[in-house]
Amino acid sequence: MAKEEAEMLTVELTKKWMELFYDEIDKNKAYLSELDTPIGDGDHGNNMKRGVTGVKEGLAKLKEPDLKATLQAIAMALISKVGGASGPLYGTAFLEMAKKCNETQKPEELFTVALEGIKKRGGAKEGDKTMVDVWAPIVKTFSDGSFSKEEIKKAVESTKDMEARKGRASYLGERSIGHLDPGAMSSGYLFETFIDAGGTK
Amino acid sequence: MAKEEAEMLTVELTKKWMELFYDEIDKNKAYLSELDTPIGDGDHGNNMKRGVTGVKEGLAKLKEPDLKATLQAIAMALISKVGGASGPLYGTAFLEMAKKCNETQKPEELFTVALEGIKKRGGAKEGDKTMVDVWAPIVKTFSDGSFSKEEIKKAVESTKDMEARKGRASYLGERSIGHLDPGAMSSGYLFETFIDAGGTK
Amino acid sequence: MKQMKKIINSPQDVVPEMVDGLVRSYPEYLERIPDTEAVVRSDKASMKGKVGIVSGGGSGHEPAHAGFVGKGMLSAAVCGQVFTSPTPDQIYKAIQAVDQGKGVFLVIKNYSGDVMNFEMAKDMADVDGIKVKSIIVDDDIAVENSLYTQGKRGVAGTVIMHKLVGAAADQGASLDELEELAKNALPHISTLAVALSAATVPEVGKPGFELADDEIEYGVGIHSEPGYRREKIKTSKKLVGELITKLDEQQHLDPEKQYAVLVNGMGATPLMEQYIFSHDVLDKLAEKKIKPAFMKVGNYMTSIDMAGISLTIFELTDKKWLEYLNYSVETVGW
Amino acid sequence: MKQMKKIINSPQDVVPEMVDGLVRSYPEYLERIPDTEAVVRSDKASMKGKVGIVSGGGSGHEPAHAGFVGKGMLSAAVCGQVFTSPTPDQIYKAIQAVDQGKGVFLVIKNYSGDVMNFEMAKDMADVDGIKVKSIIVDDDIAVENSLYTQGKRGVAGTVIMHKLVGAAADQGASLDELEELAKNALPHISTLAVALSAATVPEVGKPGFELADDEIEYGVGIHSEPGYRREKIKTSKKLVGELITKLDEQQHLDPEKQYAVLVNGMGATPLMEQYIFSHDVLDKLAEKKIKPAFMKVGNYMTSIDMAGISLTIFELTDKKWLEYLNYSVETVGW
Ligand SMILES: Nc1ncnc2c1ncn2[C@@H]1O[C@H](COP(=O)(O)OP(=O)(O)O)[C@@H](O)[C@H]1O
Ligand SMILES: Nc1ncnc2c1ncn2[C@@H]1O[C@H](COP(=O)(O)OP(=O)(O)O)[C@@H](O)[C@H]1O
Ligand SMILES: [Mg+2]
Ligand SMILES: [Mg+2]
Ligand SMILES: [Mg+2]
Ligand SMILES: [Mg+2]
Repeated sequence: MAKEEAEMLTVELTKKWMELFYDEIDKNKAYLSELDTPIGDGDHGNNMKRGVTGVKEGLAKLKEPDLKATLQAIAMALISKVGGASGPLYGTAFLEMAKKCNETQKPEELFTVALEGIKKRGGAKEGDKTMVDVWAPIVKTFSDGSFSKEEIKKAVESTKDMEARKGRASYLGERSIGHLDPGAMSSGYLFETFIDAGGTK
Repeated sequence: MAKEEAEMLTVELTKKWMELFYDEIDKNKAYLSELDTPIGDGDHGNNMKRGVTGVKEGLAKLKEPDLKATLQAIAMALISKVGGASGPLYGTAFLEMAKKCNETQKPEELFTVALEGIKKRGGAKEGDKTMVDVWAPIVKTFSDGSFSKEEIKKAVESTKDMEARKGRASYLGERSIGHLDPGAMSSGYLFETFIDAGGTK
Repeated sequence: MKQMKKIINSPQDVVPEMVDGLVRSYPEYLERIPDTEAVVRSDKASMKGKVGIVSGGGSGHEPAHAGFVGKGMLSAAVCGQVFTSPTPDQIYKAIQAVDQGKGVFLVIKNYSGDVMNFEMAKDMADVDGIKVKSIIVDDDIAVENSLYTQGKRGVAGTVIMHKLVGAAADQGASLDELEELAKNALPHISTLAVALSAATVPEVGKPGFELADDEIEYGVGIHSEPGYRREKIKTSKKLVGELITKLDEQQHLDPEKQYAVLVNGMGATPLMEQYIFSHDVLDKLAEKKIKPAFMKVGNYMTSIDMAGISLTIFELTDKKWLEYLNYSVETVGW
Repeated sequence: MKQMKKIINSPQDVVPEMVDGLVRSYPEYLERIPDTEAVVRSDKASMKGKVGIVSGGGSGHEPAHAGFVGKGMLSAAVCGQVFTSPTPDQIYKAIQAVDQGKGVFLVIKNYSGDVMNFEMAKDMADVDGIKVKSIIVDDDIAVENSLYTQGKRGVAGTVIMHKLVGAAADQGASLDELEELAKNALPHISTLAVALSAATVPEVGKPGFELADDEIEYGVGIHSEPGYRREKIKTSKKLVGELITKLDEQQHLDPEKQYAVLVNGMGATPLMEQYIFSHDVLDKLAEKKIKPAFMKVGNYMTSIDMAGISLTIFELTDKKWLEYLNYSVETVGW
């Protein structure tokens, strides 16, 4: 596990990141919906695809934006295109980052406020089998420098054995055990593409 | 083909006839509905079964009836229980017989007025692929004394190659060719059980 | 062949239980005529001094016909066995129950069974001295008209007829006026359907016909009577295109004229699909520079659990007719 | 697995085409809010000086929610993607479109997505100075309530809530009064469903779950969320027995109390079956010496083409509530 320091967030990095995120979601749309079928309503891939398409269009419209405008555009696209549970959560995450980014561009600090936003918006805690179970451990990896694809995969995998207590999967109770959480998976893609975009030195 | 003269219609003969008709319909309920499926709506067996059940109940309620009351009870039961196209037709047939039976008890004369009633009620002519294609030739057999099960079967069979011009089967046009008409079949049972009940010497 | 899967008790009890459920769920509108499967308005005052309107037919077309009983529409409806005309004695009782001395008008769908049973009921009422007139609705253009056959079938357009004569009767029209209204309107009402699956009559237990998973049939009747063509399933736009082309041949759609449109679900077709279909109908009519003066979308004349849809176009050659369509009613189904 | 067979064009266009079809079919009631999939009353005068009522959610529940927009009921409804909550910007536009300075009341079904998106819209309206209050409907007793989970789902009882707050708002109730009304009524509304088949989301193309030809499932949600038990199909009487037993455990049905009953078809269940089911509901309640003070049967909160039915029982502890239920409305769906 490579111990690497994270890059500061810039407009270029963010744009590259969103391009790669688009590709990853596009590639895995069916898989995300499949994950959402046994424990949800089978639309997470479609929802996210609408979202990243909106992000692409939103960013294309911006002329020489600063980081705040960039993050805000991402947030608004996600909020207005995704719908469902994941839309407000991803949207809030980027909105919180936009609010904070004039103060700091350190990924760990921005992801920390994003995670707080997600928790506040959705009320989920760690262990509830949601995207929080990827965001929370990953944010922690920044402090000990263990942020990496391995850690991301581990976090995503960890949702498999959990019993859902938030979102649609919670209606299944115990029967939700044994399935990966789709929102955890898409959050995994988000962090992986951050790495691929050069988010670590 | 035995040349036999028909018995006069009596209360006893009529009752016996209706008992046998009940049994025949009961036994062939599914078959009649099956015949009604390719060229109708698949309910002729059910319709007739409701009818003969009503006839049985209606006759059981009569105390020492005369022939007119007997035929009238049969007519009312058929009219009020069968529904569909066959109900008014069979009902009218027996109603016309009831009207005429104080004047004559000769089967050929009673069946003649019955046939006229059916034709008037339904507007069908011979060759339209309906029960008329059994009633019309059978009524004729009385004059030359050829009334028999063979003639009944022949009449029923004759509907197979006809193209329907009345009733639901008419919506099929040419596609109705090749199927027996269900109302012709049940009329065949009516005449056959008349023979079995002793309607011929 | 798929097994029948229905929320019922015994197939034989479908009609009495259904009528009972309907009437007891809506006592403010409906009452059962004793010893019958016929339903009459509970608001008797609304019938005072007016011509009674009676319709009915086989069951399986819910909300037709009993769901259209109420102030401003039908006075009574007679429910036959599933897909089987009601019997004359029941129709006769309904006629008696609604007659106010002004006569009774019957709305009959053009099937041999219905026509004969209603006619026998009319004969019975004649003996009583009740004046009875009637219209035989035959709006389904899937079937060729001909003097030598039963002719066209009565389908969703029947509900339009209920609405017209119901509104006129409520406004005090006489029996003769109702007959004239019905006769005038009838040739302007045309309907055509497309089926995605057939209905399953509970006592039969299997669908009236089989369509492949990717097949549809144009021109199917409301008792699974065969249509005029089978095809691979098409987009809603193309289905609409076919139906409107045929309806246009019949009606000669004209931007100078006014039209009412009824989009009718066959029982198992969700409103989602009906609204999409309506969107395409409106687009297609707009191409012809026609904007309906009246439109309604929903389940009105169903075929039990058939998946499919019918389109009725009614040319409003008399401006009273639009008023009648918009006239307020108190019914379960309109 | 059966292939999808639907009257649609492209699965992606289902929602915009459906909303367009609905609005253009009923211009007398409905208008589209520009650049949205949200629908608002066309009779603007009916909203004057009154608190606005906005609801909505994923599409696929037609006539909910847009079909309940009209005088006396909703002011606007926001239509999300199929089975997907609408987005906050659209909800926010609906709030803006109906606000008359008296505030806006939101009726939200209890799903994480709906709750979050409506809350974000509320935040946006706050910034504008529009007063917004809301109720989160959670009437589906199939799911155990718990502080530690999302809790119960919002299903057909939501339509009852629309009716109550819609009528009260039309009679001039303030935002606070509406909130109180909604809060008081909510715990008295309980719903339970039984499914015979699952819904097919057009973009997914296959049913949300599979039931054998002779299997039913109790407690299924309106997005094919799993229920609490699968069984061989039973008679309507027995299905009703199971649902009423569970509802009784929740509500403690009492002959001294008044009840409203909503029997709701899930989309592909014909009225024939719904009326039979209602007959059995009324029989079962009669055994408990209960006769509903209000009853309604039909498709109100559907699940696309799901075959199934839900039963809602609403205890009328306040006599105003019955008045609200009977209050006259001008909508497509009620
Ligand atoms: N309250 C919540 N807090 C955090 N994440 C949540 C919450 N509810 C749902 N999620 C996430 O959202 C994902 C589902 O998103 P999606 O399928 O797009 O929305 P919906 O459930 O409305 O269909 C879940 O897998 C889960 O990770
Ligand atoms: N106009 C008519 N004249 C004579 N017989 C007719 C006529 N219409 C229908 N029938 C007879 O009725 C039979 C169908 O009866 P049935 O299935 O009970 O009624 P329905 O067609 O209403 O379902 C046909 O097979 C035919 O013999
Ligand atoms: Mg989902
Ligand atoms: Mg038949
Ligand atoms: Mg029949
Ligand atoms: Mg969803």
